[in-house]
Amino acid sequence: MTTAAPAIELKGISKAFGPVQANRDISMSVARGTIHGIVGENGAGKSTLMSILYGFYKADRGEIFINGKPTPIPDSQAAIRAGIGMVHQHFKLVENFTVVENVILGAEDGALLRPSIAKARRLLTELSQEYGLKVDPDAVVEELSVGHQQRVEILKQLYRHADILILDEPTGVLTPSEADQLFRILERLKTEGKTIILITHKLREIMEITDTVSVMRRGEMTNTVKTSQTSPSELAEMMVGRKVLLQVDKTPAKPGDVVLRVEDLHVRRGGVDRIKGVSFQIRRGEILGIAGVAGNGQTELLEVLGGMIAATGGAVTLFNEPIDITGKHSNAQTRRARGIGHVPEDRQDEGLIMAFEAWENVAFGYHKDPKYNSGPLMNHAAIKADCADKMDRYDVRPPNPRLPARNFSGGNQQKIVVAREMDRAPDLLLIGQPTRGVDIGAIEFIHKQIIALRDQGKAILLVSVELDEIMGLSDRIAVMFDGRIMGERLPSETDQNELGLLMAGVVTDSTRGAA
Amino acid sequence: DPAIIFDLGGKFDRSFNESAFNGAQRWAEETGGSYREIELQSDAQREQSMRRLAEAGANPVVMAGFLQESALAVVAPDYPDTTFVIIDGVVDQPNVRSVVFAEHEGSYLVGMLAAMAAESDTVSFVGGMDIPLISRFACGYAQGVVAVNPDAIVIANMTGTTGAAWNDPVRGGELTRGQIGQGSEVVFAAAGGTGLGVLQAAADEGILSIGVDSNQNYLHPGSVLTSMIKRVDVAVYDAFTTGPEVETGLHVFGLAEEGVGYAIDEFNADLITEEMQAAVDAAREAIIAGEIVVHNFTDDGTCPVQMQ
Amino acid sequence: MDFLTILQILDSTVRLATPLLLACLAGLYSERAGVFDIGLEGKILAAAFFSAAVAFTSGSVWLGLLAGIAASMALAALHGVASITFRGNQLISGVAINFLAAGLTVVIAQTWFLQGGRTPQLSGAARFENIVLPGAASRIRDIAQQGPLGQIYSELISGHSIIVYVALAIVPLTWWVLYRTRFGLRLRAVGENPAAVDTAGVSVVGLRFAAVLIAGVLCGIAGAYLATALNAGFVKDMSAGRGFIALAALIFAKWRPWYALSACLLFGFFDAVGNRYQNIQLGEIIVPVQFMQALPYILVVIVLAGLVGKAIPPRAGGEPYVKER
Amino acid sequence: MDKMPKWADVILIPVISVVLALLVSGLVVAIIGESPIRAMQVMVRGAFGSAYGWGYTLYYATNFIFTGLAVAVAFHARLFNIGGEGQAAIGGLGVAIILLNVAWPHWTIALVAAICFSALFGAAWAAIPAYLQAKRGSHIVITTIMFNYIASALLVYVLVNVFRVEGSMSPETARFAEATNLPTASDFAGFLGFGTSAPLNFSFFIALLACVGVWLLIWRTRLGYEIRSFGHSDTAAVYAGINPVKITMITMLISGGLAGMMAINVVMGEAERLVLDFVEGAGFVGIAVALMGRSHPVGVVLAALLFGALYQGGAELQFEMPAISREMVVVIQALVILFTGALDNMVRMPMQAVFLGLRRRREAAAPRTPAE
Ligand SMILES: Nc1ncnc2c1ncn2[C@@H]1O[C@H](COP(=O)(O)OP(=O)(O)OP(=O)(O)O)[C@@H](O)[C@H]1O
Ligand SMILES: Nc1ncnc2c1ncn2[C@@H]1O[C@H](COP(=O)(O)OP(=O)(O)OP(=O)(O)O)[C@@H](O)[C@H]1O
Ligand SMILES: [Mg+2]
Ligand SMILES: [Mg+2]
Repeated sequence: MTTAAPAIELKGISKAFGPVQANRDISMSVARGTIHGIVGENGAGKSTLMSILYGFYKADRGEIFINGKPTPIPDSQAAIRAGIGMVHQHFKLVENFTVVENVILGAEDGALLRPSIAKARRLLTELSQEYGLKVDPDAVVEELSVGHQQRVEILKQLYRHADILILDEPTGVLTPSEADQLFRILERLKTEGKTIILITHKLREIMEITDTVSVMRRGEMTNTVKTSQTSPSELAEMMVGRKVLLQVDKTPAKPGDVVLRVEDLHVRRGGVDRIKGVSFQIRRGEILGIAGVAGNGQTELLEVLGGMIAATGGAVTLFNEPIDITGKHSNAQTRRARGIGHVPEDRQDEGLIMAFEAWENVAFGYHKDPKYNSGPLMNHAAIKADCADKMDRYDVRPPNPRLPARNFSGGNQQKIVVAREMDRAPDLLLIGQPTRGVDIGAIEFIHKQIIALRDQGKAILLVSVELDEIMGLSDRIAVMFDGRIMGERLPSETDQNELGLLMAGVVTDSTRGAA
Repeated sequence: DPAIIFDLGGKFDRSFNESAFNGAQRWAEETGGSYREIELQSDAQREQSMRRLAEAGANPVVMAGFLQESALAVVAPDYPDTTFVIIDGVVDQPNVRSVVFAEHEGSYLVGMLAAMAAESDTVSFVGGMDIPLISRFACGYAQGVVAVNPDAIVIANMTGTTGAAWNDPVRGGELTRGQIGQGSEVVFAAAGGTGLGVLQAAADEGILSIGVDSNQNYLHPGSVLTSMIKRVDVAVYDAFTTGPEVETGLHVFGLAEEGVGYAIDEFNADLITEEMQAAVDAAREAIIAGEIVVHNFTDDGTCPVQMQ
Repeated sequence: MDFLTILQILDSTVRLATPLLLACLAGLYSERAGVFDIGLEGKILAAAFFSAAVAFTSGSVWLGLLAGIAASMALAALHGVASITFRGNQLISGVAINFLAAGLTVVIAQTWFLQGGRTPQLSGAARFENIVLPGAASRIRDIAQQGPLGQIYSELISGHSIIVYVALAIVPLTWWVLYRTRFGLRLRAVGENPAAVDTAGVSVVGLRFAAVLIAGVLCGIAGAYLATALNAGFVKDMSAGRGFIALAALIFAKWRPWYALSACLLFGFFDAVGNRYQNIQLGEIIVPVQFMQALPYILVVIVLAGLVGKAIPPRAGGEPYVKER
Repeated sequence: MDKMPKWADVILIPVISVVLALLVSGLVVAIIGESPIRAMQVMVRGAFGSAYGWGYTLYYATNFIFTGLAVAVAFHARLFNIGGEGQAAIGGLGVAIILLNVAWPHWTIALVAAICFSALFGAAWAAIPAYLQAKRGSHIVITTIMFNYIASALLVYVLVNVFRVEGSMSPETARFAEATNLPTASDFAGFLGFGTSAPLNFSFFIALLACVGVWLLIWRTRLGYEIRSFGHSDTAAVYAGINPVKITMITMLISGGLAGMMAINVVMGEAERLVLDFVEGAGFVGIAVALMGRSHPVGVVLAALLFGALYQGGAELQFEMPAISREMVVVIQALVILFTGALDNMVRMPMQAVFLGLRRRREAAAPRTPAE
């Protein structure tokens, strides 16, 4: 019996970035007309593998077969010729171009634009009717929502007649309903005979849509199974190599006095109103979780409370003492002096100076603290000693204060930030995306630290796009959408569906009640 | 060996520095000797250049250009055994020979030629750096013009206020075009390398021009009326020939000493009629005899003739 | 000020704006592709020297022009290698190129011509002649006799070198290339988001090199114009900051071709006025010539300060493209 | 993990780059038909072969230390100050103003005043570009270049219209009073053979002091910490409560001040009057010096010495080998900037490969770590 050749077959792919072996001897095959999932921890090498398939990186070793034929893919052009299309984790769109311009870029017919544009416009109309991918061809991309931008990416691939579609973490930025729409489109493409590779961290999605799934670990492909024959817990175990308990262990909160009170907060940035009248309060010994799709004002909320940007209106008090949110007389340093700790959403761009050594980073933001200084000069010995101590207690590996921050892995970088901000036991801790890009072991550790701080009677404002994390850690949940709080819920009295609707800005009968 | 320092503009400026260079070359060719030279690139190099030549044992050291004055005033006392010669400038030191020219006298003569060659009443002047020395040229020129044609209008423009003004032909050309727009029919350029632009513009626009320092008649035959020659070459040649014993102190070269004059050769012979030449030669004799006194601008900073 | 004087100044404006315009368009191609180019100045200078040197030696200004373009393109290629291939800092590479040109031109000129770092004067076929359009007068004295329209035609429109007309023609050409061709689309895209171009299967390196080399060609023409049309030979540092003024004009023009034309004409105008007048008397106040000469630079600062509206540069400008993780 | 040890990054790569730059310079000399060996000899002998040579070499080095530090300090905040030229020129104006208008009893007091004024004027000239960068995001590279041109026009104006001595035709100020003249090398180091002609003067020590000051500032003070933080990441700086506007301003003021102090050496120490163009490109050399010295004061001193020698050697070169123009120095300077600043990856990439190879070999030799 002859079986059709697999759409994609990889044999012995290896790839190193300097000292990091990102892919090691990987073999994999995907049958035509199926959806194949790839899961694995951060840094396991998933994106690298797909980038090799798409000709973005060149493999050190290994072969690629497309439809049974050996197909070297030295560059993206070759991948496109082989019928491969890729939707990247970070969209590759020219933001101030129109949709049409983005779609034809690189796939124009002929040296003049006019005919290409006319043709593309026609095809776009057809495609959008066929697949339900509605987008205005003349809209400027930066004015579209992320969901629509992703559609443009998919349209781009369809325009190029891609038979094989690779999607790298496509749902990370989508609302649950947008994700649902995406999956319907993918199902549709599958019935057309297209082959799809889907990378995601959300095991639920794997179970929902894929036919087969591969697990990657530390650059190797450890397992490939039929989705119908596995379960989320089994996948998680394959990913990490041990049984994982994804539940957070915590006792019920015992809220005390009000620590932080925010009233009618407004923030404007880049000419756009980012926060449009937000009010809430947090008590001692309480974690308030802010859920929401990225870009709905959570970032600004953390930054304005942390003193990084100024508010345009409203009032904030800490222990009933007003905070100068106009930014005229205060900045992040004065906030810290008031007892506000801040673990930023982006540790690499904000929380750390990647070129600084660990000890210098331990003083970052606290560098004017008298204990780090003697007279006009900084006391390097004292800072190093403090750093060594923190590294020890927060299990930072390797515990070497002289190592530059960029040489620590993501999880350990995060631990340095957490140690710096939490070790002073701030009255209020602002913490954004505490476990983004962090592996499961470090997640457990950081979650434990957060609970411990709460149990010391401190107030915590947690912002995360991961609903699981919000549900697991928070004592109360507020959902932000378009600069407003859509509603507050107790974790015990809500579910992901309801939160998902709120995150999408939908206020239904069931959600309206409590809002 | 003797040595020479050329000023900004360089030894091939077809004008002042080139004249000095020609003097040095003539000496070298006639005697078979060799000399050292430095072309300045900026105002700040003067002192080091002088010191370097003196340290290397060059003697005499000739400096072309008044801009060297203040540096030489400092350097000369440090090298009492070296003789320095400065052209166009005066430095009061025992080991310095200062050579200056009576440019107003030569300019007077070419001014007369300009007035006679012009059909209308307007002639003009483009100076290099705006300094009293150049005003001396302008004022002498204007006096000569007015001596021929009392109704004449003399337009005068200066190119700039720094050494760079000696080397800005584009600006020279623009100023000339402007003057032509105002009716000028003869333009006298006393502007070093800048003058090349003036002469070019005059040739392009079909008016007459007057060169300066060296004989520039050959640059645009038929367009350059004459050149106000200043025998910088002779000053350099004399210094080189006499050597370190050359007499120090102030030396003035005027018409009488043949230090200044005007040039007639095959390139401009057609432009200058016999009557013109006769008139100018008469004036020359009169000046040497003291019958005509050409006012020297630098004596009192004023000029008897009003220029525009 | 009479009408003819105004025309003369405008005429001079056109002549002085031409090298700025060419350099500005050069910068436009380069920066639209995401490569900052503060080495315009150096490329102009190198082109000026080599065009003058070759025009003098060969007696043909056209050979000179080719040599100038070649020299400028060589420096452009160096900029490309440093900032595209080796992902070096584009600003530093530009600074180095400016110095390299400033030094090399004088060193080579000194070796070839022994005239203190200059080329000999050019004349005849070694220079670009001014083109007199049909029916136009060429001399100011003849022009002065004409009526106003004749004066405009003869003085302002006629009587420039071929490069002036070419430069003016490149403005609409650039607009067309940028907005109407595939190359233009890709060029603009690579300056905004090179990753998008890369994943679309188009070579970022290739596009950027193309842009940088086009800039080289245009700077080459600018330099040749300076040395063989505006002047008659090369002198040290003759570019005199035009490359920087062109950059400022580019910002002023918000990286658009037609705006670039107006910006360059404006700067050319200041240059022309500064050339024509010493101290300018405005009522009681005497504006010193140094102020007039510094005016273009002061204007640049004012432009940069955003007093004439915020200019948003191409987003990927100045950053070497590294495939991200 | 780092691909290369730190010493390789801060010492090996610059040294290789400079060697490459010198090789290419030699090539240029060879191409124009002169002997690079002889040129090298002339330059080395001219720069170091006599007390006279040393006097000039160290004098130029003094200038380059000031301007190099100026660029280096700005680099730490990732600001590219190309305005050293103008800042130094205006610094000279400050020196001239204070020395001409006050009857100073002794050079020591005059020196303190001159330092203050040169730094103040230089800083003031950096202030506007700094403000525009901080507040309006106007590219400091272009604004500082513009300010160089404006400074030179301003200097011409004041020298021609304000300071020119009555009756003199040169655009320069009167000489400063005898009492303000700084001790020269022949005064404090005559025993080493320095003659009265050597322009090396007391400012050299001020330059060395400035190095120590900059080192303390950048690596030991809170301000330096903030400057470096801001230089590495402006978003992180905001997170740490560091005010970008303030840091940009302060850094540029310090940078401009250091550039301005160059005038002490030239205007007060050497010319003893203010002349046109006295900066002579030192502001630009500062860029090469800072790049080569990796923005560290020790590196700056070494690089300044190299460039001082190049300048003095270059002057000799023009003298001894007239076919080679003095501008050869500019060519070498350009190549140093090119190789150390823009093409450093060309050197770094192969070096990284070498070090990676070495490490692989070492790891292969070491016993495998036990399985997890
Ligand atoms: N361009 C690069 N340069 C250096 N190292 C890289 C590069 N890209 C990836 N790596 C390294 O290769 C390894 C694999 O990275 P990759 O991005 O493929 O992981 P991933 O599985 O996609 O992770 P994530 O879930 O975070 O997307 C990581 O250790 C990463 O640090
Ligand atoms: N830009 C970089 N330069 C050098 N090394 C890097 C770089 N990025 C990552 N690494 C190295 O790659 C390795 C993996 O990095 P990554 O951040 O992907 O780790 P991770 O797998 O997420 O680790 P952890 O699970 O501990 O968080 C680390 O050892 C780190 O030292
Ligand atoms: Mg990935
Ligand atoms: Mg005309």
